Parts: sequence; structure tokens; C-alpha cells
Amino acid sequence: MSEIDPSGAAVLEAEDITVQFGGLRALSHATITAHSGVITGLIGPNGAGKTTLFNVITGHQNTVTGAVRLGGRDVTRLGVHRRARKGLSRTFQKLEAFNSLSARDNVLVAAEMYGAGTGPARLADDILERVGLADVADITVGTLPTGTARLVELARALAVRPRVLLLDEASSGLTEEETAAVGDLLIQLVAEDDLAVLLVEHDMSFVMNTCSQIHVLDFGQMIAAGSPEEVQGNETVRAAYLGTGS
Amino acid sequence: MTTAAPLLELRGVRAGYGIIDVLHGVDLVLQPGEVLALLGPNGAGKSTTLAVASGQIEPSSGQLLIGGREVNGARPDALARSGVCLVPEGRGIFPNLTVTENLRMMTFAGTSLSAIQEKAYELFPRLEERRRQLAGTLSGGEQQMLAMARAMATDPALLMLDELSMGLAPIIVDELYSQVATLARTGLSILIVEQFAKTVLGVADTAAIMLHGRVTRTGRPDEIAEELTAAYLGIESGGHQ
Amino acid sequence: MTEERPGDESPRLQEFQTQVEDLRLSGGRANPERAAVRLALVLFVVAVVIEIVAFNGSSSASDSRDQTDFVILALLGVVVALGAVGLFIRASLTRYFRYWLVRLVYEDRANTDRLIDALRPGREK
Amino acid sequence: MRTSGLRPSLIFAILASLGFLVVVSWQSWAGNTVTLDSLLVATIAGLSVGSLYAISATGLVVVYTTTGTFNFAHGGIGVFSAFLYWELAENKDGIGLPRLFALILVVLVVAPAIGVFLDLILMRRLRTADLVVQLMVTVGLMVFLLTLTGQLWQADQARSVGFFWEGQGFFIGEFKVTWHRYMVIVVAAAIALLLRLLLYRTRIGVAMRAVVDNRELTALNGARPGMLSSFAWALGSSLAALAGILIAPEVQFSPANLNDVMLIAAIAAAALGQLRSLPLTVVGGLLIGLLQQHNAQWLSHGADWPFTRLAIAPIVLFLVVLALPQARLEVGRVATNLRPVERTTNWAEGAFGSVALIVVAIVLANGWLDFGVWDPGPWNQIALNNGIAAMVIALIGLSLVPLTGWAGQINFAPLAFAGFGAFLFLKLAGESGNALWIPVVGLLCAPLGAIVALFAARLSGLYLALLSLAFALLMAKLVYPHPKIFPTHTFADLSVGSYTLDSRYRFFLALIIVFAVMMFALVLLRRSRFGRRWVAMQDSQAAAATIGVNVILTKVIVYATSAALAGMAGVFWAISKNSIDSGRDFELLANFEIVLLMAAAGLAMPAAALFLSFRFVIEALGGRLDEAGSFGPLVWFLDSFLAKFGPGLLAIGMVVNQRGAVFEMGKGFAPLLPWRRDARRELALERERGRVREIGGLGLTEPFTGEALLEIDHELGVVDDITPAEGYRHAVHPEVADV
Repeated sequence: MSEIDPSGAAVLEAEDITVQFGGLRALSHATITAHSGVITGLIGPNGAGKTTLFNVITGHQNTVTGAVRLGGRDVTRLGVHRRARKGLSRTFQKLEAFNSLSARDNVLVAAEMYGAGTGPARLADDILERVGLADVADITVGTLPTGTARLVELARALAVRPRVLLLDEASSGLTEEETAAVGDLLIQLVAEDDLAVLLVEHDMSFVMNTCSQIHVLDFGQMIAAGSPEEVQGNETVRAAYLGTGS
Repeated sequence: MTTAAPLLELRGVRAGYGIIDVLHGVDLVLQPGEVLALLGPNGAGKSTTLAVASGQIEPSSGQLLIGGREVNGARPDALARSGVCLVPEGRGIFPNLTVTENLRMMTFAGTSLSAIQEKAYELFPRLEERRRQLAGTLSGGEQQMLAMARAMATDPALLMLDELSMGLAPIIVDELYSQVATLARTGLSILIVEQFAKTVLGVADTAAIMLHGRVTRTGRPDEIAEELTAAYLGIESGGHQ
Repeated sequence: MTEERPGDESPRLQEFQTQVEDLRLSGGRANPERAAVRLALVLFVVAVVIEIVAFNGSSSASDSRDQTDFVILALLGVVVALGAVGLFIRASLTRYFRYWLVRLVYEDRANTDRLIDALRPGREK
Repeated sequence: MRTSGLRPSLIFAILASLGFLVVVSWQSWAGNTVTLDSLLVATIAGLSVGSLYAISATGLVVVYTTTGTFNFAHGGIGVFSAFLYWELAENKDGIGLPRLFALILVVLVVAPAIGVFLDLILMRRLRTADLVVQLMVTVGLMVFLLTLTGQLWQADQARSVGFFWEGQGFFIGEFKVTWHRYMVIVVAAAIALLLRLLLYRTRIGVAMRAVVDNRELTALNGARPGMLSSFAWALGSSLAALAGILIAPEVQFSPANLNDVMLIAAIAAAALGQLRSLPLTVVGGLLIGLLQQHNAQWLSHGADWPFTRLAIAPIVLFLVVLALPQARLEVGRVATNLRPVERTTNWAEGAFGSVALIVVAIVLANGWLDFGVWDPGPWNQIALNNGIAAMVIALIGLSLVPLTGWAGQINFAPLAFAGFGAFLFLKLAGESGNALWIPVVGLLCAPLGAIVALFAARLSGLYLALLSLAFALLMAKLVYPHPKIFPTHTFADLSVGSYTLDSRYRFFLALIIVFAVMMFALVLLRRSRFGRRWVAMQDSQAAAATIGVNVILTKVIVYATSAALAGMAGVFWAISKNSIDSGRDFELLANFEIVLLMAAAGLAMPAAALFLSFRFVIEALGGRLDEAGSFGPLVWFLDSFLAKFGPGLLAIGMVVNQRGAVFEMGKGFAPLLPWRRDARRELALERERGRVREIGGLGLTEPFTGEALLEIDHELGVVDDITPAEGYRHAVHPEVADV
């Protein structure tokens, strides 16, 4: 395992997380960290528990064991919106844009949580510009194509000025060009704003191209972590994806 | 009589959920008596393909042909009764019904309950011990066996299996797939969607790789294996664009 | 491919084939006009009913002003009937014209391709 | 946030109920001596009535679990069946069938047929619809059935349904218990047994339970979902009919009353079974029956608490809903395009609309318009009263716009909030009618909304609707009828300083202005950060929380806002009526009509509230035409049909037109306005998507394939067989070979 760039302390730490659904253990003692200025990837086969881990981090899901820390502060007992106000932002696997609002209002709702006066409006327009949505700002999101709506969701997540951004399947529903554009945008954002990004993704070329650190989850357990090359070469990871030979 | 039409054929099928398109023109052919493995990373549209083939989702364009006949818009229950059997992802059972009641649900395709019970208990004796138990309280492997019982007992003409191995221990996966192999030998046409590629490739006659809502490659299993690794782990296309 | 194929004449497959042939189909999303055609037929029946009611009422009405009401009702029925016929014609032909248009587009493209091909200098002998 | 077990609000509610029970019992104790015999008799009577509630509730649960539709028309079906039974068996001038035969005919033939019919034409389309639409359609159906019953069998005529065996019975001590009651208990037990056998021993029954687990999988097993849902509707209607007929001798036999008795008890019992468990549902039915009969035995329904018996079912419902576990924040719901995509009105449009409304109202009321052939003249007192009633209802309807239309919180109790406003105004302004108290009333109503919000915040969807239903009933049956709340006072005319709105014309104008101002304020509110946040919360609570929105606090604020609006509207409501008739004004049906019409018009648009004046406009129009003479069929159509059946039919029409009439009009209209570029672009986007879907596969967006060409030729009738002999493709379309 390679050490992460030690310059920044982990801004998000989820440690020893266990989640139980009835008799099924969705996560067992999983640990993951995200650092400022770094895009961290979380991959694993279907049903490995990636989205559950995201839900734990944002507070949509309770845990049996473990703690979530944001910037060193324990937030395990805080509700979803309290964590959001501490700089934790996310997108959803299944699109959760505000469908009956225009694209600008989607972003504005988020921006208004953190500013008054004309500040939020300017921030919203800036972000829309940056994500490439200025053209459709007045359109109701429910009528936009999926890919564009996903970008709106991303813009909304950015409008809360997050320190940590969680992206759940950011590329699903996007064309290959759009995916590439999102990748470039993320790299730019991380570099400029010192943001920590944690992304769950199934598009491996996207993951390998954008992430500098990758964690692999299987059966609710972390089975590997490291750089893209290390993960690609890891036998355990291959076995997890391809199955043991019969 | 014409030469046999493919048992299942998808021509340029586009489909999705609500406003989200998942399949962008899928072409897929399954010949009678063939075992076809449909492989690919998460979110490529494999399960959606099965949903289309079983009638759960109607294609927004393109054609679904079964036995050579276009059946766009056929209801899933009608297809099921005529012999199209889908074992869906994540345990195709009813958790709040007992094992016996689950087996009773399998009688809609025309087989009698006693015949189904006989066959299911013969193949998976463990189920007989649990027949009064709620299916939701069975172990994962037993649940999947119960789901498989339908495939074994109701004499389908086309069997589709979605992620049979998900969340199961390797030993149980092997046991299940040995049953699949048995079924395949009877001449049943099977379409398998899986992540555990190696296990499946041992059973399949043909394999297809799916990426971004399209079938990108079809071929013999041994030809496909290398490409598959690349698709899963993004190795081939590694490096920046 | 690997095992011996029991062949297409296996009784199960035969049975399956007949069962699939017997499936009743709704026509699917590919034919959205079907609903409009049905609506048109229903509207036409409604129009006929309105006419009958109007006829019945006007013959029994004693007052001429009451009769005017029924004349208006009868006119309404005629309007509904005309609308139904229009809808029926439009809906039943739309599909055909759509395919026709696509066919024209294809031929146009093919012709253009051939023309370009013929004009390409390399092809000249 | 996700604590389980006993919550403070629940403990508070239980303690309050117990305390209330003690107070009511103390004050209303009838003084009957308690003997073993009297206890036994009340218990048997309770079990008998309770059995009927249980039968009815079971039907409700079976339909809900199998089809996913919560059927508010359940009681309505029972009422219609009971009246049909009366016609067949009890009507002295009717055909006089034997009772048993009529019972079997209605319960086993007519009611199931009604159920299947409803399923086929309406209910199937509802399964994937928005919850608001589902609720409105069944509530609309209920209103329609009650109106129909009332029209077919004139509701004002007293009639009764006799007991089986003509009231003979068996004496316990000095009390007679009719055979009818024993029979009911036996019948209920038999039905419970049969249902048990059906659901656990037959294939169709098992399939109905399987649908609850996994609908898709049921179809994949080959069970016909359509048949299952029709069967469930037939069974549910049958049970409703049986309960309705057998309970009819026990109650005042009128459509509204029978519906109240059956529906609320069934809902409360079903809620106790968490809308799933049949045994618990039966227990719930019996419990309500027992409580009601013991209440009737031991308490006198004198002055202070006249309707406690009717309040028992709502109390049970209220407590059960509060005891339910926390609704989880929904994550991972598949986004569909079904939710109303709402179009915002900009402030200039809102201002224009408000001013236009005032101008039009003044012109009409003064009769300044002369149509040449027909000069309507200034409005008389009747027309003014109609106008006032219409505007008052519209004003109450406005309170639903932020709450239900924007924040998605279903509220069946707008009149309960309005009544609180009226009560406060009576206490504060008293005889003076000083209008300056109205804003104060609004401020004081807000906390009531906040309290309801604290109860409601954990809930979502159906349970929220049920909670508001229970709240409406509790206020209507317990609180407002208390003589201390609305003593037989009349409300004084409204006054501002020395200026008094002492004529109907002045009051009407004041109302129009208030409405226009409120409407404009709501347009502005929708465009404010609050409005945005509320709409965002409705679209996705989970996502709203992740951007930092405190969902509970936001709900409290929107409830408080709505309660304040409704409370202020309530002041005008009370004054327009001069006095409150606490026994009738808060009836459930009155609440339903407001919510129904609002929903049919489009809950998210303030202007839609004008739609509530629908009935009054129709009636006024009918009256005018009648005066002018001649238009016989038209007047009948307006008066007897549209005005009476309109609300129900409009709501049922939401099956097709799910987003509301005003929305659809706005959608068509907005792109025509020169300054609405956004609306035009949205329209273009929608069209484009539809078109690409349609012809995308045929070769316009991709290269043509041989198959596509053959398909086209086949459709055009140029070739006959779509799978021609090998080689044909290439022979006919050689160009395709190298595509």
C-alpha cells in the first residue's frame, strides 16, 4: 500500500464501520479516508456495500460500530443536514435533482443555505458557468436529459462550498464525452479548491484516469487500497471481480 | 418449416427507467439450446437487458423477438406462462411467504404443486426440512436454491439468471452452477448475467460483453476473457485521454 | 456448440413456439396512434348517441324554444362526429406516412452516396 | 432523529388522551348502574359492531396490500350497496325481494362487479401515480358515490333498514340482544376464517400476499397482476357492501352518516394493523366497536361533549399513526417524470393577475358590462352572497398552496385550521369586528400549525394524510362542538377604524382585495428562498438534507405559514356565514371538497384557488339561465349534474390529467407569452425527446440497417414477409450489404 501524500491530514475519516440489515451484514469494519486535494475512488463488485458506506458517511444510514470524522471532529451522531453544514456534500446514485425547479434554482437553494443578499445568486451563476450549464439555467430540471440533470446535481453539491464531496456513480447516464468533461472538472476543482473528493464509480477507465488513490470493497470489507496501478495488479481484486475459477 | 429462428433476439433495443435511458441500442442473439453469458461492469445495462427480455420494461424503440416473433409490449406474466423464466437479481423469492407457499407461486406456469415440490426437494433436500419456514429466514444460499427451484421444476423454454452468485460464498456458487450446467445439458436455452466471470465462462457456449448500454463484443468464452479483465478494471484504456 | 443440441424439433420448443404465437400483444409503445384510433371510434359512437338523443328530444318538444336547444345539441353531435372522423384519419395514417418519410430519407441518402461515389475522381476511367 | 420506541410526542398524546377520557367521563357520566348484565350487553353490542368494522377494514387492507391503492371510496361503495339493498328488500314500494336473497345478490354479485369495474376503468392506472393523485381519485370517487346515492335515493327522506329477524332476540337480564347482533358476530368469524383459508391455502390468495412482497417477481412467476388486482377489488367491495348492509340498522341511515361511521372506523382499524396485518386489523375493529358501545352505554351525550362516540375512531387513528415508526428518508428512488413539473409565475405576471382579478370583480359586481342583448345589471344580494362564499373558500384553498402544493405535505384538514382562526377572532375581537386583529389571529394560528407539524414531521405520504384526517375529525367532533368554543354568537361585521364593511357589496370587495393580495404574496413567496426550499424538499427530502436543509424545521415553518393563512381565511369564513354551526361546518366532506378541487386545479399554483369558486359559479350561472328562461337541458346539466357531481368527477379525472387543470393551461399558455423564453425552450426540449424516441431506431440517427429497411418496407406493404428467404435482403437492397 502506498502512503497518501502526507501534506494534508485526512479531512474525512470513516473508521471501522459496520452496518447490519436484519441478518445481512452490509459492511463489516470498513475504514476509508479522504484527503484534501486528492480524488479517492471506491470500487467493488455489485452489492459490495459502496452506497451503504456513502449513506453512513452522510448520515442517511446508522451504524452498529465505528465513527465518522470530518476534519478531525466526530460527526457520527449528527443528522444529515448538520453534517452538510460542516462541509460534507454528495450526489446520489439514482438521480435526486430537484425536478420541479430550474437548474439555477437547484443550485441557488443550496447556495442560499450559506449566504444572504446577492452572494448566493452570484455563486450559483459562477458554478453553473463552470459546470457548463449556463445555457440551460432557466430550464426546469425535470425536462432536461439525464446527463445534464446529473451535472445539475453536481453543481448543487458544489454550491454548498464543500470540503468533502462524495460522488455516487457520477458517470452513469452520461455520454463518454460528458464523463470525460466531468473527470476534467473534478481534477481542476480538486487542484484549485483543495477539495477532497470520494467517488464510487463503475466506469473503470474514469476511475483509473481521475483517482490517485483507490479503495476496493468486497462483501462489505476493504480488500485493497492503493494507486490505480497497484489495484489493477492486485490478485485479490481480480478475484473479487472475476470470481474464483470453478 | 423455416430454419429455426433464434430463441431470443434483441434488435437495436433502447430502454430505460422513466427519463433515464440505460440501453442505447442493444443487439443480442440467443440460439435454441445455447448458453449465453452476458458480462460487463456494474451499470452497463445487463439487468435492464434481462428486464426487457422478460417483458418488465418495454423497449422505447427497437424490437424484442422471442421464438422469431416480435413481442414488444407483451406482459411479463404472459411471457412467464409461455416459458420465459427470469430469476432476478438479489434472490428471486418472496421473503414473507413460507417455502411451500413460494413453491405454490411457481405453479402459475402450469406445473402442479406436488410435481414442483417433488422436483425441488429432490434437487435441494435442505428445502424440504425448511418447508414451513418463512423464506426470508433462510440463508442466502438456500434462498437462491429456492429461486433456482423454479428454473428446475417449471420446465421453462428460456431461462435467464441474473447475478446468481451475488453475496454468496464460492462453495455455494459452485453448487448452483453445477445445477445450471445440468440444466444446460438438457438442451435448455440459458442467458446468464454475472460478475463472477470465470465461473460462468466454464458453463457458457457464447459470451457477450456489455459496456455503456451496448453489446460491444460477442465471441467464444476463451476469446473474451482477456477483454473482460480490461473492461472490469479499465486496464486497456488506462492512461489519460 | 459444445454439447449435442437436442434440436429445434424438441417438443418443449415446439410448445413454446405455439405459446409465444398465441400471446396477445398490446402493440407496445412503438404504436402510440392506436389509442387515438380507439378514442376516435368511441367519439364517433358518442356522436351517434347525441344525435339519437337530440332527435328523440326534438320530436317530443312542444315549445319551439326547447326545440332550438335540441337543434344546438344535434349540431354539437355533428361537430363531435366530424372531429372523430378527422382524428381517425390522422391517427390511422400517421404511422404509414412516418415510415414512408423514413423510406424517402433512406433513398435520398443512398442516391446522394451514389452520386458522390460517381463524381469521385478516382472512379473515372 | 431515528429513535424508536416511545417518543415524547406519543407519550404526551397518550397521557392527553387518558386525561381527556377521565375529564369527559367525569363530565358526561350518565349515571347508569353498572351491573354484570349491562356490561355484558354493551360488550356483545360492541363486538357485533366491531365485527362489522373489522369486516370493512379487512376489505380496505386487502385492496391496499394487493394493489397499493388506499381506497377512500371504500365506505362509499358500502353506502351505495346498502341503499341498493334497501331498494331491493326494504322499500315498501319496491320489488320487495326476500332479505337474504337481496343480501346475497348485492354482496356477491353487484358489489364485486362494481369493484372490478372500478379497477378496470380507474384504479389500474393509479398504481404508479403520485400519491396525491391516488388519494384524490379515490376521495373523488367517494364524493361521487355519496352524491350518486343521495341523488338516486333523496337523502332528506328518512328511511331505515330493518334488522334480520325483525329485531327479535335473546334476553340477558332485562336487556334484549337481537339475533341480528349474534349473527353478525358469527358471520364475521366465518369471514375471518374463510379469508385465512383463501390467503394461505389457495394459489390466488398466496399470490395476493406475494404481491405485497414483490410485485415484479409475482408477474415473473406467471401470476396475472391484472386479475389479482381485479379480484382484490371485487373482494374489497364485497366486504364493504356486507359491512354497510349489516351496520345500516344500527345507525342513522343517510349516505353521509353511514360513510362517516364505516370509513373512519375502517381506516383506524386498518392503521392499527399497519395496513398489512389482518389479525391486528380485526383487533382494531373490535376495539373501536367495544369503545363505542361502552361509550354509548355509560356516557350521556349532553351539552358539553355531544359527539364523543364519533370521536373514538379518530382518536384511535391519531394514536396509532403517532405510534408508527419513523418514516425513513427516501434514498435511491427511481426518478421518473411523473411528478408535476411546475412553472413559476414571475412577479409581474402575478401582479397583473391580481389587479386584473380586482378590476374584473368590480366590473362584474356593478354590472358595468352590457352585452347588448343581455345586460346583467348589478349583482343582487344572492349573487353577492354566492360571490362571497366562493371567495372565502378560495381564500382557505390558498392555505394549501405552500403546504401541499410546494412542500408536498398532504392536509385534509384546512377547515380545522380555519375554525381555529375563527375561534381566536371571536375571543379577541369579540363584538367589535376590528379587522386589525386579523393579522394577530394569523400569528396565533401559526403555533397550532407548528404543533401539528411536530406530530407530522416524522411521517410521509399516506400516514401523513391519515394524520391530518384524524386531526380534522378530532377538531370537528370533539373540540369545536364544545359549547365554550363557539357559543351561539354571531360574528359582527368587519370594521377598520370607523369604516365598517356593513354591506354585502363592501364585504365582497374587501374579500376580493384580500384574496388578490394574498395570491400576489404567495407568488412572491414561491420565488423567495423559502418557496424554493419547500419545493426542493418535496422533490427530494434526502437531497435537501444533504445540502444542509433542516427538514423538520422546514416542515414546521411551512405548516405554521399554512396555518396562519388558513386561520386568517377562517375569520372571513366565519364572518361571511355570520355564525359557525359547529356540528356541520367542519364536516369531513367539506374539507375533502376544498382539497379535491384544489388538487384538480393544480395545487402548486396560487391562481388555482379561484377554481374553488367553481360550484358557486355554476350555481349562479344556472340561476341566471333559469331566470332568462328556455335553456331547460342546460340548466339541468349545470345545476343537477355539474354542480353536484363536478367535484367528484373532476378529482376522478385526475387519473388522466394528473397535474391539474390550471397547470395544463399554464403549460400551453406560457410559451405564447413573448417574455417566456424558458417555457418555449422547455416545450422544444420535450418535443425533441419525444421525436428522437419515436424514430431513433429507424435509421435517422444511426446508419440504416438491412433489418430496419425491411421493417420499413414491410410496414409500407412493399414486401409481405419480414423474414424473407436468405439472400433476399442483399438482392433487394444491395447497398445495405456493405453498411
